[in-house]
Amino acid sequence: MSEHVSINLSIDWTKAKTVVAGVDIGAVNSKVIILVDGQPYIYSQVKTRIPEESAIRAINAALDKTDLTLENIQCIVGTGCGKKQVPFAHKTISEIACGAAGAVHIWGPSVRTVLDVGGQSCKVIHVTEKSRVTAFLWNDKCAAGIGRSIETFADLVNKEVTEIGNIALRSDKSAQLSDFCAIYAQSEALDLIRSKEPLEEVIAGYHHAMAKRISTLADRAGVKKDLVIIGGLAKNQGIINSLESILKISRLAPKSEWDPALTVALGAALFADAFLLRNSA
Amino acid sequence: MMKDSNSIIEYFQHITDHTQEYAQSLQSKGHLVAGYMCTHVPEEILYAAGIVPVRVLSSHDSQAMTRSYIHETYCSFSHDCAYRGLTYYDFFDLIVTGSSCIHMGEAFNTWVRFAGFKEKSFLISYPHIIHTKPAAGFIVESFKEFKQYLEDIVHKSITDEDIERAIKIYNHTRRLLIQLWEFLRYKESPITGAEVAIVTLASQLMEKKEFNQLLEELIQKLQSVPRKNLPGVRLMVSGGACDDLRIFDLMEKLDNSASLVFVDTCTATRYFWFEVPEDRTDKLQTIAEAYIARIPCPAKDNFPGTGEKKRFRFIQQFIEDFKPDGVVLLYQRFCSPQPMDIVGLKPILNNLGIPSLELELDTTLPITQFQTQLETFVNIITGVAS
Amino acid sequence: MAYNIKSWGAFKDYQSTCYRNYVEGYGGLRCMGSTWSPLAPLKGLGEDVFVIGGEPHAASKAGTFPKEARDDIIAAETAGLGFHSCSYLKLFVGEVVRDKIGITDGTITDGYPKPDFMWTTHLCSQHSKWYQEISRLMGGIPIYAIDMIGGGNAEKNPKIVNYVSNQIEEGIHWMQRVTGREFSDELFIKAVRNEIKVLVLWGNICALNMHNPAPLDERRLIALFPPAVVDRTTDETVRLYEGLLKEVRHMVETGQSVSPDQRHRIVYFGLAHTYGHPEMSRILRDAGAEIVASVYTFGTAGNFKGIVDGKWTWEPIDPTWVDELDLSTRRKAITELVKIVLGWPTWQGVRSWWALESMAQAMITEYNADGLLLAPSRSCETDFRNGYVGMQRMFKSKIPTVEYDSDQVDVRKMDLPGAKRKTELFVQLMEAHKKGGVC
Amino acid sequence: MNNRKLLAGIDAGHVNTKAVLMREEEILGYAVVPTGFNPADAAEKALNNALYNTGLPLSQLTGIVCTGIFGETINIPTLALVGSVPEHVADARGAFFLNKNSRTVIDIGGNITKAVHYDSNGGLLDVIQNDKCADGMGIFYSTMVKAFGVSEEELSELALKSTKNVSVAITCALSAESEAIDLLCQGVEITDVADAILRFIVQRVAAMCTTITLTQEIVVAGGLAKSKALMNHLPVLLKEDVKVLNLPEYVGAIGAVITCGGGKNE
Repeated sequence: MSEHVSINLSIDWTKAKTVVAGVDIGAVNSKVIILVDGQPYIYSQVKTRIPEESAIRAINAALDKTDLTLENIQCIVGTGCGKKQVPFAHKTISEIACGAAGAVHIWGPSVRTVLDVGGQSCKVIHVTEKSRVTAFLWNDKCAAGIGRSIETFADLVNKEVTEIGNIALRSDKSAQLSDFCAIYAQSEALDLIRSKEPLEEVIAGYHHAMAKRISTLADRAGVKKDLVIIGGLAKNQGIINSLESILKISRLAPKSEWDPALTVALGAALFADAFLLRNSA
Repeated sequence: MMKDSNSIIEYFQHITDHTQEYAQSLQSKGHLVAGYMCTHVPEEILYAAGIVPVRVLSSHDSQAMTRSYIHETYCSFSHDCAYRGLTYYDFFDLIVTGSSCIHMGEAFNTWVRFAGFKEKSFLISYPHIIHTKPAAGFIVESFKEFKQYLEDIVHKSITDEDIERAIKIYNHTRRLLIQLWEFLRYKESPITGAEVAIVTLASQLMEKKEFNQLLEELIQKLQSVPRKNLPGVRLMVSGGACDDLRIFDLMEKLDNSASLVFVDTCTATRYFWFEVPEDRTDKLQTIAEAYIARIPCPAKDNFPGTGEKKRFRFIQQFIEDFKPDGVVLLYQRFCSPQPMDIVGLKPILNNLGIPSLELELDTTLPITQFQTQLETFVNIITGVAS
Repeated sequence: MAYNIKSWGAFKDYQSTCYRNYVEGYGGLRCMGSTWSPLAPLKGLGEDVFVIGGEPHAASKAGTFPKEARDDIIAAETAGLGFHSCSYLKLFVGEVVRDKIGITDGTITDGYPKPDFMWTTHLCSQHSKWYQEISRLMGGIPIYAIDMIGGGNAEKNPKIVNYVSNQIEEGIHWMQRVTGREFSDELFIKAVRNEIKVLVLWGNICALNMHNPAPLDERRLIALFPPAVVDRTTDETVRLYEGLLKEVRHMVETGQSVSPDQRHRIVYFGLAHTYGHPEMSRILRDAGAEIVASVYTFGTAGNFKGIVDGKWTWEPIDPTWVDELDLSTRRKAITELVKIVLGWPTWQGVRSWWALESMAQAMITEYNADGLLLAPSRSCETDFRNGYVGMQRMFKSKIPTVEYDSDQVDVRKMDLPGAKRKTELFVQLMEAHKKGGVC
Repeated sequence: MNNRKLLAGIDAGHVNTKAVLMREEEILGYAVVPTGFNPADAAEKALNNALYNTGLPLSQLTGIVCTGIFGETINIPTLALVGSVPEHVADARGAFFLNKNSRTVIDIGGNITKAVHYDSNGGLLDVIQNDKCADGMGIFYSTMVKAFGVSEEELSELALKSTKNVSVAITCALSAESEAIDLLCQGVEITDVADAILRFIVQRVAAMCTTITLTQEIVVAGGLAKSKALMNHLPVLLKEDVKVLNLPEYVGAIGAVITCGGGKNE
């Protein structure tokens, strides 16, 4: 699941007016989306190691499935924390702007708040119907790495990262853990194992604590309807359920055709498309 | 005489990068050199005694080692300043502070207890709440004790003439620095904000006569340099100690364009934006009053009344004068007074229609994260979609 | 057999009554502020000045309503007060933000009653901002803050005593101005004597713990000192503490204790987290280890002889000394009051590392300690931080010394697993030490 | 020979569970498995792996001695529990057994770091354990290994090739990781970032050690002791010589058995 490629074979890029790509180098995963005449043609996701190398790996993973070459892509926009390390990008745009653009494209102009919960950072973004960013709040230092921490925690209890969010849902009760810092919570969770708390309760507690940490940030920035959640953790139902209950607001449901982790990459590709159209006009 | 303004700025930059080397060179020229922390130390008295004050600033060097001297949750600036004492700065002849916030007090204590400065340290009893009548008298008494202490060190008395001379030199520094910052009030300037920040930082590390001479020269040269447009969005910085020049540099090198036009921190304008009257007779009283009247450190800003902060009046004035489009609120991670002031400052900025961005400073800077945030902030100000 | 303190109920009632008075107001004046300030000047305005002090109120709220307390803290964080600031502060501000107040009698009232004025002090950088922020949130409440500068023997420094006295003198004028009330020296002087008396009495009660077995433990000390921090200016408080001193003296004479199993005697530095975390006290109690002396409970509302001939002593001050004090004028009363408040061990230790070390040394010797437990509160920047590091270095090789993080009010910051592990370790080390060195 | 006891020492840590097999102070075999959620299962697995590695049948085992953070939760019904040893005691005994000249052991574990000072018989004298913010140094190391897509040895090798001194934030593993990623995103060489990560860990350990009497010889235990780069930095920061123990991650397990007589007959 962590490394994959997906392609829409019904599209023929050779006849297209625009072929563009968005490359999102996140702290944990690197994602590429190629749009053909504004339609999603192919996307790929690989683990981020060294940003530059990961960018190349991600684009190659996508290109390998088609007869496209790098030269055929007319505009490439890099984004994500490693955006400056994408050697083949024509332009870089911040992950905040890309997240907003991607979210409005997927969920429509009613989106006002985009909560981007990634591997390393967590952002609350306010947008207009035209996907213009009006305000944002970046996590404070103590709230860094929530996405990665959940991955690490999954590792420690020998579970898959996709599995762990669902385990959290299985428990009605959740252990009370520090929602101040992911490492404190991790230490406390590990210690609960010693007192033989049920696995589900500890995992649920960990998810709840992390959701609480994110929600304090969201509350501080203010959450306006409609809310969407993007980034790697958007697929962790344990986090999402806790977040929705703490924030007392439901997010717009994910669209079946779009992986919310790809929203930022999509936004970058949309910028590339717009850029191309503007320049050719 | 240096060739051009750039080489003078480079020289200042060199000193900020090689503080230790510079301070040691002063010593080898025969000066007594005193390290001092925070802006509450009356440098004029030190200078009058013939001692060169050099401000203790961050090392920007990773230093988890200080965790065994200062608690985890104290700000990185205090850790960094303590680290200096524990490592390279054992050559100082003296270390001085004027009771400032608890975090910086710990940095000072670390020098005293663990870095071998027990016998060559002085803590000036400086009020925590400065805007009361009794505080003024109290400071004067503390300054007297300090003067006495210094006289014992240098084995001579410090005369009013000595102090007056020092006041004049320091006022000259202050006027020159204000003159330099004033360039940034206008759309066109011969110097950028990041460059002015370098000079300002150097002023806290250098022997003042030498500094004044160089800065005069710089200002003279700048007057004949063609003025350039300060591009893009005008940014003002307000916050706590920030001696990491990279952040100012970063602001002026964003992908979308921005210019730094003002820095309200204790390592910039709070350090010099005032004057000590030169013609009064009671010198210590005059210095004390001037130190009280200037922009207060948030840790000491406790104006009797209705919880009003005196610093905010200055900030509003600076905003009026320098017309920033946005304010970047910088503070040290774990600092307490600074972020708590921001809670009260934000509504004021909102009323003025000036957007703000908060950034947390640490020993090291996450440059890409800051850059992304700053660029987005600039876009929000200009209303650009990307 | 564990002894049950008879006066306990009266202590609890007094505390609740003080808070209820603030909530109801009863036509008097409401004052919000720091318990670290001298309180007697307030009573010069009349005995109907009802005080709510930041830390004791926040602590008791956290104890009475743990869940509410958590919500208060988060409300303050959402309002912009950083994650790193003091938990007491966040709890207190959170209540104001949520506009409700919960007090020790178990009631929560909607609508936080606005104080008529604030009378506070500069304890630390956060403490000073704390009241400024509340003043702002409540629309500009008049605030007067006293700079209790000092530390280490400050009460013997005429310059500092004079400075603080001058501020109080100014403050009295200020209070008259903002409340429109006349200041009565007679009421003030009476309150000063009460305030000093209570502080000295509490010092005497604590000092009885030098006996073996120590009559009181940390849990009881925490429960018994609130009247002295909430409002120590009344005749009622003097009566309470006189009664308690008598009772505890009797305990000593008859060899009784609230927890008689005292195989290991512990000296403790920190903000009494064991009160909020019974699991920690259980580990200690199971091993027969009791905290018999702590700077926080002793020194926040108690006075001792302090530095005598350059060395600290925890010997108590004879209570009759208070009766003989010359308080015949306002200035004399202010000066004595300032001296006693500056003489609080907590003040001295917070502002001076050498006084703190001297205090720790004396406490370990005089209370015959088997171990030194250091538990700095994570969110408190004042909490003897300057001492913890040095104390580990000083005492680790002499007696078992263990340090861990705690947080009395905000459980999210408390290092529960680490604290448990280190408490177990502490007990092991004390056992080993008793056996003559090693385990 | 058969009347000598075969004992298993099990050290159930936050992250890994270690098992050793010993007979009369002779180490016959060992194995390590992740603790996961069920320390008892992990203990059994580690024990079986150790037996398998040595080729000894379970039936010869006299019993187990447990230590470590989860030591008390371990209960293997088919086996006699010979003893349960506090982890600090086990660390001291184990380190002393492996090096008779040692007086201090620094144990860098998955979640907890500690330094233990002991006497000339391996008897516990004093302990210091990490501050809360320094929890999880071992976990952090593994996370970074995984993030870089390398092996533990390779991360150490990368760090050894570092030519430029860069630093990450030092408060905790979270900030350190966040800034390590940020450095990579600035285009800093991975070798320099790897070195910064290791220096961060060593600094945290060394800082902790300044409050305890570090008596020579000082030995290092825990899996991280195998990192050459880490062991290069540690003596520099401590200003003391340090030695890596043989089988550094098994010190606790070995110490547990030694405390219970090391499998000798009474």
